[in-house]
Amino acid sequence: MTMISPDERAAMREGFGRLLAEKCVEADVRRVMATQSGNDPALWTAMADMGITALMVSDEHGGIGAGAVEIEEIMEEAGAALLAGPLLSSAFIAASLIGLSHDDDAKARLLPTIASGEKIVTVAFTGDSGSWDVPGVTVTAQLQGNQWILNGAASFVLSANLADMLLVFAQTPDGLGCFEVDPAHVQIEPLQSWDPSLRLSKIMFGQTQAVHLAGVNDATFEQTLDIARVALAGEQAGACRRIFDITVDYLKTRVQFGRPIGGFQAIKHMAADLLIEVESATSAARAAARALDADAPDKDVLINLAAFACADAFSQVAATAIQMHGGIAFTWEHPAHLYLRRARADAQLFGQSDAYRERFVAAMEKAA
Amino acid sequence: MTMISPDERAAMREGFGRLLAEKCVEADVRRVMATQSGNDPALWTAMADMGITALMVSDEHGGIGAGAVEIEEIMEEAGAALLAGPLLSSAFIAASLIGLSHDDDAKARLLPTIASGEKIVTVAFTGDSGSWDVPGVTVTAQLQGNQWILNGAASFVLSANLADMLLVFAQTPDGLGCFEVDPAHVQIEPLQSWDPSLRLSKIMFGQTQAVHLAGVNDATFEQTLDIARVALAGEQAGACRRIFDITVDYLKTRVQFGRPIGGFQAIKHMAADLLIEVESATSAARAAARALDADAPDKDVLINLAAFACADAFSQVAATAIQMHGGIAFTWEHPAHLYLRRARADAQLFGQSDAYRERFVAAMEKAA
Amino acid sequence: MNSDAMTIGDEVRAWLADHWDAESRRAKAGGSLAEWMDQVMEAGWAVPSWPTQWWGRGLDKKSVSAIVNEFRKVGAPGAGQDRTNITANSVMQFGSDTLKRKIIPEFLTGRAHQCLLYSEPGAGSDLAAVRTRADLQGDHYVVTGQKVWTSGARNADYGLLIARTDWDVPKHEGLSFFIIEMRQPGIEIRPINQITGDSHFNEVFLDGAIVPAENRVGDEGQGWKVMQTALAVERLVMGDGAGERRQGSSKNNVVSLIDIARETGKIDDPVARQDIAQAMAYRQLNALNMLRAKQDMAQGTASPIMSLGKLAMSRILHEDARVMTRLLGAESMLDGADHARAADINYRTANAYMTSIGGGTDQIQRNIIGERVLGLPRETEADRNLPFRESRAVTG
Amino acid sequence: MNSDAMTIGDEVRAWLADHWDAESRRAKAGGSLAEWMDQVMEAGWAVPSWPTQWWGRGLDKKSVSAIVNEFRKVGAPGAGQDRTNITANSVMQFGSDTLKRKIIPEFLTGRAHQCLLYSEPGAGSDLAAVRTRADLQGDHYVVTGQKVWTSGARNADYGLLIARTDWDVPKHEGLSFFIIEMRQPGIEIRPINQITGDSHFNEVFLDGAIVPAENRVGDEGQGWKVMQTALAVERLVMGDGAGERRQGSSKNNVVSLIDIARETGKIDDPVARQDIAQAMAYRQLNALNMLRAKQDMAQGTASPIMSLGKLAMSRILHEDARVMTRLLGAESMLDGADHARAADINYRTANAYMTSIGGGTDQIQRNIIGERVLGLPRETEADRNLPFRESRAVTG
Repeated sequence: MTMISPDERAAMREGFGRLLAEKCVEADVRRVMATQSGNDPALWTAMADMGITALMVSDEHGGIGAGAVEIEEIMEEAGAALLAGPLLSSAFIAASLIGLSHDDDAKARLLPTIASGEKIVTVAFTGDSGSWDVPGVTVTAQLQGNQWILNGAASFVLSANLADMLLVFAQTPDGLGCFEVDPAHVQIEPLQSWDPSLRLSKIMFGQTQAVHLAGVNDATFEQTLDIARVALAGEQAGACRRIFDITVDYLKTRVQFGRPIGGFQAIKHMAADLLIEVESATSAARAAARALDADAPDKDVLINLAAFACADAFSQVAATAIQMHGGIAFTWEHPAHLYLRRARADAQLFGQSDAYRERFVAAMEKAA
Repeated sequence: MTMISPDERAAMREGFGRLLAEKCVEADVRRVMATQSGNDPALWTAMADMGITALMVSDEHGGIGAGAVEIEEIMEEAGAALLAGPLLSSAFIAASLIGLSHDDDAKARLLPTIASGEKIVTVAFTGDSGSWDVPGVTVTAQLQGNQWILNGAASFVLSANLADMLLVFAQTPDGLGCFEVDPAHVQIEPLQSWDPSLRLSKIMFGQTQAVHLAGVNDATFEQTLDIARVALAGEQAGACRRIFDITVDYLKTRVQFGRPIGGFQAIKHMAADLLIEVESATSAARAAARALDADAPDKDVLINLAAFACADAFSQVAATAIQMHGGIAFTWEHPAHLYLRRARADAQLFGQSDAYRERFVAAMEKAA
Repeated sequence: MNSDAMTIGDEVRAWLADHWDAESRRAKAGGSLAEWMDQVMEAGWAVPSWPTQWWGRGLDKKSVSAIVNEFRKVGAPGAGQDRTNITANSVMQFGSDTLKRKIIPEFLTGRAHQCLLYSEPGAGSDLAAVRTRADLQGDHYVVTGQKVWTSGARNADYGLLIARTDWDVPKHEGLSFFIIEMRQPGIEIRPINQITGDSHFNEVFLDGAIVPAENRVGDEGQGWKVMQTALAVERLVMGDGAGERRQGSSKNNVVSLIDIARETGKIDDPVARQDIAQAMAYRQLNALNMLRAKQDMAQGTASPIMSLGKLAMSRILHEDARVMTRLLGAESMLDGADHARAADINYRTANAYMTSIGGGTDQIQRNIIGERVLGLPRETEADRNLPFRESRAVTG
Repeated sequence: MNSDAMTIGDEVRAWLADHWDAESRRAKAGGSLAEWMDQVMEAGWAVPSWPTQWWGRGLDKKSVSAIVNEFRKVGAPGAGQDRTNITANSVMQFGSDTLKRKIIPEFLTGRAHQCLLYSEPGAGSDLAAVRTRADLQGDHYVVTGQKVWTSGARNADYGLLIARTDWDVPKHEGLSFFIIEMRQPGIEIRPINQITGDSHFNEVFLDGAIVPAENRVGDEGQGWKVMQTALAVERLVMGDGAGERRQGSSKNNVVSLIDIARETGKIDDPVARQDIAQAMAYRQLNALNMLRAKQDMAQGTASPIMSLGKLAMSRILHEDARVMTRLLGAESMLDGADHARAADINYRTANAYMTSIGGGTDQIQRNIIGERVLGLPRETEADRNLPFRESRAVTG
């Protein structure tokens, strides 16, 4: 899939990192999270200009045709900066889903505008259970004459508030299918999120007209989620490393009892243990991305491993970072809690650690 | 049940502690664990003279008529000293089982000799699964004419090598029952144990003649095990505290980098965390004993809590003690590994922590 | 129970029968809570172990327990503050007679509210590094500096203040302890925005604030010792579940994990049940420890177990929040009034740091346990013996 | 791969084709392993990065990788010892020319075996506190003291010895490093009984043992630096799963938790599966970390990740043993040949301490990571600058 050389990849990542270092510093994150949209249009445009939004679109549809390896690395940078907005949901997940479909018409209509950043598309995967598996899909689709009609509800939908088009998984008489729905035709209820940089919605369907996206089934559902999981693992690995670095810097400068607190053995040992988590998260996310791109035999093992290892690492590092900072990180003005909030949201999106551990063992059993 | 005042209890405990401090020091433990019997006859006699073996026998049968509170405290001392031998299996468990039965003849025959330490009786609870629950009993009993006949096998039987009489739980046509078996009539296979102070056996029955112990059923099985669990919790709490104290003493005297290693924060913090485990184990074991004696409504909650909390505390403290000692505790001559061996055995006897946690939640559910 | 305690039990029961209506839980004489407290204080029940000339009765610990017990039975407040009232105890132990007469009745009757002016931006775990200065000018001190993590500052009449009166001695030796009036021009209070969304705490800016010399508690240079005594009382109170009551939330803090598991349909999930068991065990084991500590103390034995409570509570609160999050699953991403269960759990997640950081971090607490309970060697402190003026807290 | 490396790859392939039979995995010339190693050394493959006058070819790292790779492909031993042979490297870096000529060929050809005489009863984590003395008398040193945790002592021709040559300077400055002949009257070896039941390690008593002055590696007082260089190589090797190979057990050390769960009927227990997942994850994550570290190093970037390996391996081994015990249940109480599965797991339980204590405890390893990788301030060392004679290691 990948036509991008390691040097090009490194250059793109570096450029993206520079952009975020300019336009997505902590003050920007706080500014954007206070807006209703939860997105920074200027930054979005700059990202589109840089080709970031085009990564997961094939070149025949105006994109770059990159793979999981590239978006994982981009998401490491995004996570480090706590980037908000529809990069993951539209440019990476929705683009992947459309790419995986067999719907040439939808590809031609939607992919170029996703790649250019002009249009935002998002995917509704799960219902109120938030279980991100096939039984968790509670929207139903029925063909009435020539018209597909949706009923039920989808929840925990990312960036639906910004979407020009919704892609909705639904139970059809023949198994899972996916449908294009115009956001104007449904009721979108914003869900207040503990992570203020996140925009989640619940979407209610009532005899809603929808267009079938051809060639999407249960397998596509899992394939799309696998891409989402690898991208999210990248975000977790990157965010985990950044809050760790922030913490280590603080340990070198905060003086108590006549010396920097990083000199105290208890703190030093906590930091050493966290470094294992940080490095493991990075290794796991990247290995999963490589396995996904290569369709490797141990793909399921590595994706599920990354899913819980990165979620747990980010949660642990963000939580411990607050403890290591002490009182200052108990204030709203300090960034540590923003990482904790992101960590707790990311630990739920697309699945939970216990379930991933179960899937990991099942994948290992198959291999054994 | 208890006719013993707190002052008498304290005096008995103190006397027992003094005896062990004289006759059950580390050299004695090592000497006894190297013998085939795994018991110190002189110490056994001294314990009997002191009335320790008579604690769980009622006064009408020549005993003291104490309760769980007393034996829990005695077991704290026994655990601290790593006492080997049949105190738990014969004087506490077998005596309790006979006391719980409705078999006046067996009581009159067996209890006085158990109380005096003259005879050793042990109980066979479980089969090869080591699950210490009713389905885990794999010995079967059938009445042939007037004679009960046992078949099958029991395993993980304590001190069977020393027993004058075996009490064997078996599946009868009418549910669980218990039977007296003469050890001379069965095949007793010693099981080598990782804890060299422990004597475990597997017992094979083949058309073995047995005498029915009247008035024992499923409920008695659980009641007897509850006493065993509380006694074991006491052993764990006491042993856990002793190896912790040994470790803290070492931390004060072992000098590295120009100061006692207990001054290093990482070590100091490990010790502080372990102290919580040590104190919790003591509190849990004693609370379970009080609840058992009082037949309190939260008895099941507290016995199961003590069972896993004490097992986990002892395992964790013994394991960490080796790490905190460093190389010296990697030698056979250092006592730390003897505590680890006891901890790992105790964590299996009468049930495992995961199962106890499950039972604890079930008991809390009933209460809630 | 000895016969003395029996006698005092009888006496307090009789007194309560005369003065307190257990039915309506009010004073028979009517009036405000403070007026009831006046009666309690005058009768000597407020601080029974104190000398008779100082509102007390010179009684022993067992008698105090008996008194507290009788008050508790009938739901009457105010007895046994010699165990719990931090300010009154500090002043009683270290203050001048003038200060005692002026301050203690206000606090024993609950008429005065206090706040703690201890921590500073540069003095958190290292409390002795405070740089707020108190300079003696005639019969009063002039105080300048910044304090943080002060709860109840807006509502407080007095602040318990630790400030530096001597910069040329090692840091612990140059501190003095004061009771300063909060309502004065030199004091400005700014709320701190917490990660919980609350603002229970404040920054307090002191700029030429005045405190009379007679409001100094203990001698100049004795401030560290006075504060330590006050903190020890506070930490003892925190382990016993009080850490939760202090959180300033009106929510009922002991929520059953079993109820949450039932509501979220996870009650039969064996993996969740193991998590629930462990979290509930932490809580129960701490309760059993505290119970044992109280029994020890009732027998007159000082209990080292009490000092474990705050650290144990920290683990309990973090673990509860973790298990609750796990039970809630995706719902835990949500917040706000529409998602009350999630909002509660998110609040707990953030608020658990109040116990693991506030009032001495878990790390400081482990030092204290290691050194004071287990007798392990003290942490080496680089600046312990330096004149404060030359320490890194000042030189940076 | 650059063209240099290509060339060297071709050359080594050709050389191997001439000298090594890949089928039978033997030298074409026949003879002993040591005789094969002679050929490898003479051809310059043993230590390709060393100068040509010292058995090398003066090549860069990438070329060494290429050479090692070709040897590995055909299963030939002996190449690339400039990365792995601790003794040869130490002597090469710090030894006199005389010593190099005398010692290095013996080690590169595997003719000589070594043991490490570092730790002492009073110098474990604090290795610099060694009290074994080496006193210069004419052209040799006389060595007296006690070493512990020496593996392979009985089989060793030489010992790598750290001993004190100056007692009047701080502890790190008075040490010297020697290569001492083990087979001499002044050396007595006693096996240590380990908690595993094994005796891989020994105590070594030196009582007037002799070592020629020319066997000193580095100058007097440079011993600490020489030993650190040797230890760094050793720790790097340990993280990469080598910690297990070092355990001296012939058992296959990577046992599938899934297989054990199947055998014990726990494979469908959801709680056990969570435990299995976490233990397997620790192992896989460490493997992925080591893979990434090697990729970094292949690109010439020094990788801080390598230093995590030993600590991670400690967690893996303890967690494996814990989960295996849990899967085995009551059977884990048993031991001996009749209960091989239990015996294996019990052995692992005890032997895991070899990694968490041996070669630097987990605590020392965390110090190293905190200080050298993360750049946190060093531990304050009470006796670092004291003359050793006055330190607590001597005064007690």
